[in-house]
Amino acid sequence: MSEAHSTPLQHHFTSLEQQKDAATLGMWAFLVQEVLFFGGMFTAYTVYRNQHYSVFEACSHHLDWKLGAFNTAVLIGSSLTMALAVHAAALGKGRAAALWLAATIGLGSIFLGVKVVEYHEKWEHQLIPGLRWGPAEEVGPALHLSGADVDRAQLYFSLYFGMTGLHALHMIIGIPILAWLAWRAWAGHFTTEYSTPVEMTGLYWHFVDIVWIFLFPLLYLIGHH
Amino acid sequence: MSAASETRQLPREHYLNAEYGWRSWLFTIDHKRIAILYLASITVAFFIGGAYATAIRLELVTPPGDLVLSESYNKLFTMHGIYMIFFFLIPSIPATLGNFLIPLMIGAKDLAFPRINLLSWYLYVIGLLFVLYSTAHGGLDTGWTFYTPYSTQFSHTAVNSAAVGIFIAGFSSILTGLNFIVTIHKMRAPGLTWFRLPLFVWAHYATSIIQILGTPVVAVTILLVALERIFHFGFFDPNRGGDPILFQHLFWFYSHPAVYIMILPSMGVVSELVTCFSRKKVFGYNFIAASSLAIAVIGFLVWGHHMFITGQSVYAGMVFSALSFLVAIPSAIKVFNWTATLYRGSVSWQTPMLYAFGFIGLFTIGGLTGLFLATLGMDVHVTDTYFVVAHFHYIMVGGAIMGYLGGLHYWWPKITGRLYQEWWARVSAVLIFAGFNLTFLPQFVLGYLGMPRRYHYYPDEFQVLNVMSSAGASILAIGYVLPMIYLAWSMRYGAIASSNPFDATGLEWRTPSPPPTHNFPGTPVVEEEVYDYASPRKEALLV
Amino acid sequence: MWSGFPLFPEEASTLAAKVDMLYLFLVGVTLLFSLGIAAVLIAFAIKYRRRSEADRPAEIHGSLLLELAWSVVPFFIVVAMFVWGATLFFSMNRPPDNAIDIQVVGKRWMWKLQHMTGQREINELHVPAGRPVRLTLTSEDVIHSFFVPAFRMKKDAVPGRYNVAWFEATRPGRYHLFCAEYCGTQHSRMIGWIVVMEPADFQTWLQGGPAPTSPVEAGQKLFSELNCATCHRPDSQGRGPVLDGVAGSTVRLANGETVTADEGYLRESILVPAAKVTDGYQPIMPTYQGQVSEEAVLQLIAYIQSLKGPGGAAGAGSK
Amino acid sequence: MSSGGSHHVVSVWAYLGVFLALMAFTGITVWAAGQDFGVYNTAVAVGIAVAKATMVVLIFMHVKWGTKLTQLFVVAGVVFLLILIAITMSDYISRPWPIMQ
Ligand code: HEA
Ligand code: HEA
Ligand code: HEC
Ligand code: CUA
Ligand SMILES: [Cu+2]
Repeated sequence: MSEAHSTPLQHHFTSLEQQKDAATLGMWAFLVQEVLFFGGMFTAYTVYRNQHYSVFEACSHHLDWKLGAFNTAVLIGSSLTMALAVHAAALGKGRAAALWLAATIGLGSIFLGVKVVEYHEKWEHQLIPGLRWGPAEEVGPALHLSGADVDRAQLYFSLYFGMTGLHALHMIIGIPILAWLAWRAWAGHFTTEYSTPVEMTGLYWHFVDIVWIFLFPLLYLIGHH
Repeated sequence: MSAASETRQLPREHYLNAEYGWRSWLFTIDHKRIAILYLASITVAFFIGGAYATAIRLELVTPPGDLVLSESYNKLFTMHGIYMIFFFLIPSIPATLGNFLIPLMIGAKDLAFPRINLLSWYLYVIGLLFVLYSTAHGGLDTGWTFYTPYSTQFSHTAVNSAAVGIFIAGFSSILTGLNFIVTIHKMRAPGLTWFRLPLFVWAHYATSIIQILGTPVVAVTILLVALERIFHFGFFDPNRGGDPILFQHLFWFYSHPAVYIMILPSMGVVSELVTCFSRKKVFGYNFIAASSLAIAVIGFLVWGHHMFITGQSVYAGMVFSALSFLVAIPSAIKVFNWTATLYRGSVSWQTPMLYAFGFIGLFTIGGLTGLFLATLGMDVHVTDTYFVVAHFHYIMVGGAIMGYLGGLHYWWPKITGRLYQEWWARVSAVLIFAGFNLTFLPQFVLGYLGMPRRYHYYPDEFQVLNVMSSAGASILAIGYVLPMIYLAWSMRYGAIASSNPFDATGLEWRTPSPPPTHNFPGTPVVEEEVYDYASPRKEALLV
Repeated sequence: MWSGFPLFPEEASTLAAKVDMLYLFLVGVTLLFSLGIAAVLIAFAIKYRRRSEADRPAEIHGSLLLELAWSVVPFFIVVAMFVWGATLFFSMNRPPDNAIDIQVVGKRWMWKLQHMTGQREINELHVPAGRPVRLTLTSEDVIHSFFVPAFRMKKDAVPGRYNVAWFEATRPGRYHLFCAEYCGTQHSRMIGWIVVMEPADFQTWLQGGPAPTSPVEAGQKLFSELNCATCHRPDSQGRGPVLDGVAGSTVRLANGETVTADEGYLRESILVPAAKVTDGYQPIMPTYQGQVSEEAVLQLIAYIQSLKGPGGAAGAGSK
Repeated sequence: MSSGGSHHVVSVWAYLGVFLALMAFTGITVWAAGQDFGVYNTAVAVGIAVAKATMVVLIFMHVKWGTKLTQLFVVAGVVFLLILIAITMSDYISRPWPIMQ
């Protein structure tokens, strides 16, 4: 909700303080909206996981939890670098902030790279519902499922792609914003009085991290591993 | 109104003449101009929706489907519902009157995020364009409710583009709500405490809560439908173990609260009207304010009352029914307080007040028939019949639109700086009221007799009532076209309005009509209590 | 077309009159409040109309007592509505035990109905007066809704699951059957008739026509055609559990949970056996999804339900 | 007084601490997936995720030092999400229940 402006104080606010409060509140309202946005999918997930637990378990075993755990670590790392970027920006250390932002971008990209590898694997194994779903004779044994459960596996993978896809989309939107902020930070736009954009983007990035914190156990670690 | 208005002059500079040219409109970040942009676009949507309604009522004059094919009829009511709900009624009051007035009422120069305000209008327009594109490709036939698996697997109409359009328009609504919440929290003028806020602002605050908490869920649900259609993902496919009823849960989690998005702002308008035209402080201010919040919150717990006969668990049905009754109480509180406000007042019968009367009466009927539907054993018979159609038109057309028109008339002098012609305005208000009742009262009877909704053909015995309804609809149509004409006429030829033509309280009446771009000369300081009608009016803040 | 000016549809089921009573109560409350509010509104508007531009009415802030009164009174009224409505709703959802069973399959755009005695009907259903009728509804494609206004009865037919509804017709006659849930192009043509007959006439009707196969018989035939019996043998020597007496019993599953073997469970056991594996057995039963139609599933279920266990309904599965 | 805790500069060590705790918890989730807690498997997994999310919200996102209003927003978001999930699930859970009387 950060409004780009060359002079930080916009005409309709009476003080930078008020402007920053408004931005923070706006960002939080936006995040609340995001919670419910992902919430729709989490609800579908909860319902179906309960109805078709064994199918979900079998499908979950097909995912590579090591990649998932690695990505979780990467994303947590990026959250740390993001927090440090906000910290640096708030102290007016533009260069440091820029570097931390760059690190965040780097970690975010690694995460997305791993996701590409995983998606590719699904493509190879024909595990993309609708788009590229293999014949039951192949998919069934691969997932250790038989009969109509193979069809139900599509439910799991629809949710898998829906949820991780939406999550990845949020990161893809976040990274260019981070890049732009890094540039601004480097150029010295942020001061001890005014570093709201970095702080707001930080909130967004941490939120994306939180979504993944839930997705990892819910998708990769169902049942006994 | 008086002789004074002939000699009166518009302020030399105001938001309308501050800049000229299309750029000054399309790139404006002035909330008042954005409100005008919205006003124009929702009017278009309303008349498109109305054209569909006209076609529906024409078709239903005779029992056999002799005017259009069944395929087309199904598209008629779907497009009617989509334009009316998503592109007219949901943005109607918040995006026009709310946008225009909230900063004025709280003594701010603008909304907290002016650019996001403009963005929200663009999202609305892009959403609308997608739906128009879908219309150009024949439209869609899923009903505005998009029930699966029909919408995902069986409909071969232009569903995808409309789904994308609604998805985008949803974010327009979310951003409006977000903007209002932050504005109301952070931009109030000094001295303007929460309990000095006009009830219009309270109502919008409650509305915004719903917009932020509810809309994202319908957005993602529509997205799932689109993914299922486009990529053949299977979220609700019974052949893959999916549950079509889950779709309904997700859809109504938003769409029930959404009905309060449509009615709460209208209630806010009526609160303003009733107090101003009784020239008396509104009765039970705290209760009206709190009931808005109560409606917004409890409204989230009742969605399952749309699903009593789907095979939803009877126990869940019971809980949803009980909670639906609970949400009626705050609505009742409002109605009673409005009525009590008139007691010992000085009641003026000017046009906006006529609309407020209409609202109170018709909303009461609409709301009470909502209780029929919330009553488990009753709903089984009347669900999916014209009884439901009558219920929601009573609330949305009889209630919400009456409030919208009342508000539009009330603040019209503020928005344009000119007065409309009172005689024509009253005639239209009466026409609308009469036409409305003739259109929709017979539908309650039809519904109880068992005529299902979304029916192209119907048995002969239902014809009389259908003809009555269609006759009423034509009166209603005239009633809606008239304000278009005289309001447009007044923009050029109407008498010039003073800054406070209705002798009302509130900050918006203390700035010139039309207001200057930055609303107030400085930041106003509020010392008086809200709706202080007993004291002499404060004079205008001079620019 | 003009046949009087009815305000009520015919009352032709045991529940119709009860629904109408509730309706009248609700109409009464509605009239009371809407006319009452309108009257007060108009009276105030006239009595206190503005007589001069200089009118300055005195301020009245509100009254806690009034606020309480008009919250509490409506509250008690809605409690009454709720209790009455919920009671009626429960009886609508609890079919009597002696009900005749009818299987209903909705398919765009017709109703396929089958009696337990085998007669099949399309868009027309013959039932006797004075006997409760229990409907088991499902759909082959989209959601439909089985609506008989004269019975005040309506229930959705949802693909992939069974819903249950019932009615008891009281008066012989022909009554509208509508599809009330929008289901596509011909939704308004998915209509038919319920023909209520005197019990004796109904018996004659049942006897008429070629001797049909009942769902149980059809199910039995399918059971042998599909070779179910290779595994499900009555002597507990097969690879699958004995099915005698399974229906309605409580089944222990391999994952430790227990389920009631209702229609939904039996259907799932046939279409997706691996979903709920019976305790003590391997998940070797093949799936029959796509191989049997919705009607065939209903017939298989009817057959399984007809298999009485030793002494009524023994705890099945876990041998 | 202002929201977002801009005036409260959190020490870098707090961030590092949270980071390490998050990593540890990630390890614990993976470990827990290998254990069998019976019916509590899901509860354990979700519980750990909630703990992690709480740390992120409180420290990384400064809600601990934020205004009451910010905290209210966070709680509202979570509560309404729970309403959505819980009431929907209540339908599914109670569907097989026998009908009273
Ligand atoms: C603005 C829109 C709006 C509003 C405000 C409402 C308000 C209410 N609605 Fe309505 N409703 C719709 C729009 C709206 N509805 C739409 C569009 C549909 C159909 C959707 C579709 O399927 O296409 C629908 C459908 C609908 C159904 C589902 C019907 C079905 O499909 O089977 C139900 C069931 O409970 C219901 C109930 C209610 C209730 C209890 C209220 C309550 O909030 C009403 C409260 C108000 C009052 C009660 C009146 C004021 C009170 C008094 C004057 C005092 C006296 C009071 C008492 C004695 C209690 N509505
Ligand atoms: C804000 C919401 C809103 C509004 C304002 C209206 C307004 C009207 N609606 Fe609306 N209606 C819905 C929301 C709304 N409706 C919804 C959600 C549905 C359910 C859809 C579904 O089932 O999916 C529905 C369904 C619906 C049906 C049921 C269709 C069916 O189930 O088969 C009917 C039937 O009479 C109807 C009639 C009307 C009429 C006569 C008006 C009148 O008030 C309209 C009056 C306005 C005008 C008439 C405009 C005047 C303009 C002109 C006259 C210019 C016309 C130009 C040309 C003809 C070229 N509507
Ligand atoms: C290859 C052997 C095999 C065939 C053929 C077979 N079944 Fe089964 N069936 C089983 C086994 C093993 C089980 C128990 C494990 C399970 O629940 O999946 C079972 C379970 C069932 C159950 C659940 C019973 C309970 O106690 O819970 C039903 C009902 C059933 N089968 C019906 C059928 C029908 C109807 C057919 C034919 C259309 C059929 N079966 C064909 C092996 C078979
Ligand atoms: Cu079948 Cu409507
Ligand atoms: Cu509702």
